[in-house]
Amino acid sequence: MELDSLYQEVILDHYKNPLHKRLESNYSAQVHHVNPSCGDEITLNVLLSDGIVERVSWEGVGCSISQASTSIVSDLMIGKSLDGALVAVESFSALMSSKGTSEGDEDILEDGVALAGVSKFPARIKCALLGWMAFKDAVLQSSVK
Amino acid sequence: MELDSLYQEVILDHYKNPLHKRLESNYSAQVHHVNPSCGDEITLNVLLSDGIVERVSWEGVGCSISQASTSIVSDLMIGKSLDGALVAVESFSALMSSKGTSEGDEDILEDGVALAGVSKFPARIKCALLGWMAFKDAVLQSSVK
Amino acid sequence: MTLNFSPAQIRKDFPIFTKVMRGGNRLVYLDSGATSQKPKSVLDAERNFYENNNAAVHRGAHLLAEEASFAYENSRQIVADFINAEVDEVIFTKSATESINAIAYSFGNSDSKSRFALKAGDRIVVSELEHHANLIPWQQLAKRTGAELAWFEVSQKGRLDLSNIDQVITEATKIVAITHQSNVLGTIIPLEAIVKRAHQVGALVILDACQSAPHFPIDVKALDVDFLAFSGHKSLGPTGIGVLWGRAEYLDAMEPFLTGGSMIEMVTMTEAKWAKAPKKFEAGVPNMAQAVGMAAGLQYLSKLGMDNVAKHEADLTRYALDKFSELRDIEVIGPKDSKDRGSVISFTMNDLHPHDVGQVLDQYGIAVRTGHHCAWPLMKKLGLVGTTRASFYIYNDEQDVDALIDGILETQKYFKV
Amino acid sequence: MTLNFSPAQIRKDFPIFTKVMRGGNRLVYLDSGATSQKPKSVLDAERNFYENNNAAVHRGAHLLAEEASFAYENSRQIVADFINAEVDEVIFTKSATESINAIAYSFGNSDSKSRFALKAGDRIVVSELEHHANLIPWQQLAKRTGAELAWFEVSQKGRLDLSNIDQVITEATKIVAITHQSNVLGTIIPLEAIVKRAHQVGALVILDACQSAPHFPIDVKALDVDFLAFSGHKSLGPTGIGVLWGRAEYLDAMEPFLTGGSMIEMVTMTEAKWAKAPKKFEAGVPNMAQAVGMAAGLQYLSKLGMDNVAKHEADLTRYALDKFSELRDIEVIGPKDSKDRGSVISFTMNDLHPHDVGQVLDQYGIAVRTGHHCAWPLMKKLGLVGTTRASFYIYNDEQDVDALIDGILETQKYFKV
Ligand SMILES: Cc1ncc(COP(=O)(O)O)c(C=O)c1O
Ligand SMILES: Cc1ncc(COP(=O)(O)O)c(C=O)c1O
Repeated sequence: MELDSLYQEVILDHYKNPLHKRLESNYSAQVHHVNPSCGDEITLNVLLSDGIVERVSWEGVGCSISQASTSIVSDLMIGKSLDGALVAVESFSALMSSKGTSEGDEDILEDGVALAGVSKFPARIKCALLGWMAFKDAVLQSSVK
Repeated sequence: MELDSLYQEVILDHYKNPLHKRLESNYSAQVHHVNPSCGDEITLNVLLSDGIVERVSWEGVGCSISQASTSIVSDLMIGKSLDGALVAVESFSALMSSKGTSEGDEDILEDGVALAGVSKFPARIKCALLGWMAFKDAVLQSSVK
Repeated sequence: MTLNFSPAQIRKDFPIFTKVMRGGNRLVYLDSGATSQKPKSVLDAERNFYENNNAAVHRGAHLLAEEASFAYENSRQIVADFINAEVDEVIFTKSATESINAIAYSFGNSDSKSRFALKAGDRIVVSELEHHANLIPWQQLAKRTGAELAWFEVSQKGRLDLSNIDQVITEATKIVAITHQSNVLGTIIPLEAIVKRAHQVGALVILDACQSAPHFPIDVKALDVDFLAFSGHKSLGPTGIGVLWGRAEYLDAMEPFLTGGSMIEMVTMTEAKWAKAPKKFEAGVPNMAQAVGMAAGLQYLSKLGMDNVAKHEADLTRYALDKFSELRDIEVIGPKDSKDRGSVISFTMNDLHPHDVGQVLDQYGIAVRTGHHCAWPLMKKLGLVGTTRASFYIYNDEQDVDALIDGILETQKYFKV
Repeated sequence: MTLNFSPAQIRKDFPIFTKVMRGGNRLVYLDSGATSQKPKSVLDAERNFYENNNAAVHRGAHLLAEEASFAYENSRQIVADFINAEVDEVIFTKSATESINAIAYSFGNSDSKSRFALKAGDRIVVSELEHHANLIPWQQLAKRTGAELAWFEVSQKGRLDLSNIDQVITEATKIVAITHQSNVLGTIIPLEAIVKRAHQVGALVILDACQSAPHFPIDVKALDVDFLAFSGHKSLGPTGIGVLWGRAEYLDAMEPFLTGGSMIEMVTMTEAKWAKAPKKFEAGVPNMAQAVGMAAGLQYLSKLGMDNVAKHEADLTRYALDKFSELRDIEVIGPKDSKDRGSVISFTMNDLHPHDVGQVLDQYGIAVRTGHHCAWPLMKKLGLVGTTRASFYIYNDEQDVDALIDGILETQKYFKV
């Protein structure tokens, strides 16, 4: 079924057991992003030190796609350099606008490629991007501090 | 030609030689009416005394229909009682909304029946009514004084 | 079911129902609360206008201009008849949203001596049920004028709480702007009591009829409100058209909103005098084809009979509420009985997010709305992030409800909840 | 004539040209300055939207909502490409009139520290050429804020007098709102000099492109203006749709105009935060089908090539002006040469009133516009009660001009002048 390309097992797992979903008090930037068309909200903390993403933690409400995607991005980014993190965000954005023509680069995105199917459902792309855009915002804020 | 029902000889005559088209200083009410969609303007003076329309005079710019119609109404009304004048205005209004089905009451409207054809040209009805509405307004203002 | 009322027959008049949806399914359209589908007669009326009568109205002596003017003004008459109004009281806007903003801006444009002017100390009353379209314009007007915004609360059962009506609608109240039927919960509000109290204190009542005018008979004289707004696109009509109705005496006295061509009596470089209503409120070349299309939509409804439409929807809602009550882990948000409620049913399912529910339903060709439904304050009040909403109209029948119920069961299965 | 540019061929794409007019005549449509006719592709695009993709945009996870959103946003891209703008800089309104009012109200809503706020001592500049739509909103804004309204004058030849440009656009000037091409005289204004001076003093330039965007290539980057407005219905598109273009940095900083659904980021009972442009300026369910139709109209024009459209109209105007110059007792009002003028020709005849001229022409199937053309101050300045106006577009050709000339002669004969 077409739906299965959207709701991969990996995604449902992340949705049911989201990673790093508990705001840590130790952070260099905190952001709050919302998706006004559906009301999804997320608060995300990033701790960047010496150009390395040390910690990512978050809290929020949203659909399975936005929750899973935020779980994936937070886990993926920990330990990456600022540059490496931004490359991954770009790679994910490109995947989301691929209209189902790309499978995503697993070396860069790891579990993130499970979200490839979202690109075939235009209304859900912003759900998948919510956590990534929040992360990008937070990490850039940290880097200029 | 269809046009001839609009531009009767009587109308073209009134248009070329409009009656009472020179504002008299002796009046009981003066009104200024415009037709905003085409810019036609008219100033009209009425002298009502003892319930009789003694004088009607006017000045203004407009198309042949509005000019002729104002000429006709001003000449028609002089000498009429207030009530008779209002009856004539009503009769003319009814004629204008007749969509070409009425020929008008010549006993009441005299030359005014020449405007019957206007009722088939919806965009011109307000041209024909301009002078009549101005007269009605003025005579009513006079009567409450 | 209502005698002679056949949704299956009606669907044949709506071209979109031949569309093949995801998974090869037929369209089960349960999103008329957002926008209705359009019958062929509406599309034909619009097209006929463009193909035979298209010209700028009120602006030329030529035949097309005459015909366009007639078509446009005739549409106004049809709208007036639909809500039992006088023809000059009907203003065409682009949407209900514009209609409501038009009133708010017009009041804001009043000079301080006008009866429409607001100042610090005055009060504007809304409710927690409002769609953003009937909330934010009043927030803004309050902000601009210094007036205070107050509101009726909503109970957990989804009813308006009028117990404190005299404290909400105080003597200082100038405006009561309220929705006739909630677009989220289906609740029909106790309008009579509100109008009575509002008029007692001399306040004007503005009714957001977006969710009522398309669904049951509306008579502005009987309702005794002062202004009313609704949209064409929710009433079988085209997009890009709405109606603002107002009492003649108020429209006469009010300031215009949009200014420009066709709404003037006289213009110089520094000043302008306004034409009479409705022209005063219709600046520019109007949405003529949309007015014609909207009128055709209302005629379609009138032919069915608005009483029959209302009865059909009430029957269907009762049927659906019964079915819902048998489902496990489904909660209907809002009135669970069919008294004083329209055909909008919001629900939550387990703790699935509405987006996920909607997505699975879509796979079965079922179109529902998910999210906050432009009523964010109401969602917060009820402690929800959103709901899944099914809304019914003339082309829906029991089979559509059954399809929805099956879809809900499949969704629970899919997410293993 | 322009190579491969065939009005006769083009007319076949426009259903209205099969209509039989008064007296059994064919339609000679010379009123595109008021509104253009619509090609089949526009009507089909709108209808296709309703029959296959109709749903509220940006508001649901279902297939129809996805398709509707795509169709609507894709239309925005097509409009953006047409004027060489960024996609998020294009706002759909109901008309150019709304577009201009939107800017004026948005500025009026600014708080006093904003760069868009106006106060006593500030100046707004317009011209005597303006259509009421680009005059009255500024009169009203001036009135509300205490700013002063100043204007460029028009010479008897119908040209804008820029000799005193530095005295008109003073250091106090905040806004210059000006029409690109006069809808009465056809005059194309010397925009470059005005933009240069306006930007020198830090004023914003708002261009009324109603009569230019449909007729010649427009590149907002090259024009270097700050805002631009035009209507769909004059550009082959449906009624009920217009465009407001603005520089991204300004749209970001501006207050919204209409408030309601879909233009927010967050709402409580007392407050709202705005979404980013263009959403911030598009409250409510938008005129989706009209956006799709408008895009189809612009695509029709782009396929012809706007350079070709402009050349065709210039050729036709030259041809018409030549013919007019041979007529007795006919005076062209406005530029008599074809330099810096568009394809709008206003004229007076003997001392016949334009209404009477238009009426006789109508009898021959010729549709012209008569009156003050929503430019009352210009008429007064030129000492006229009105003009008869012929305006040309892609479907007009030399035969139409010849028909007009014949009609003029018949009119003179009819009234024996
Ligand atoms: C120069 C000009 N500006 C503004 C307008 C107003 O456009 P609309 O009526 O489509 O809003 C028009 C046309 O009527 C126009 O010709
Ligand atoms: C109750 C209510 N009010 C106002 C609106 C706004 O209507 P529109 O978006 O057509 O302007 C809607 C629909 O979206 C609604 O349901």
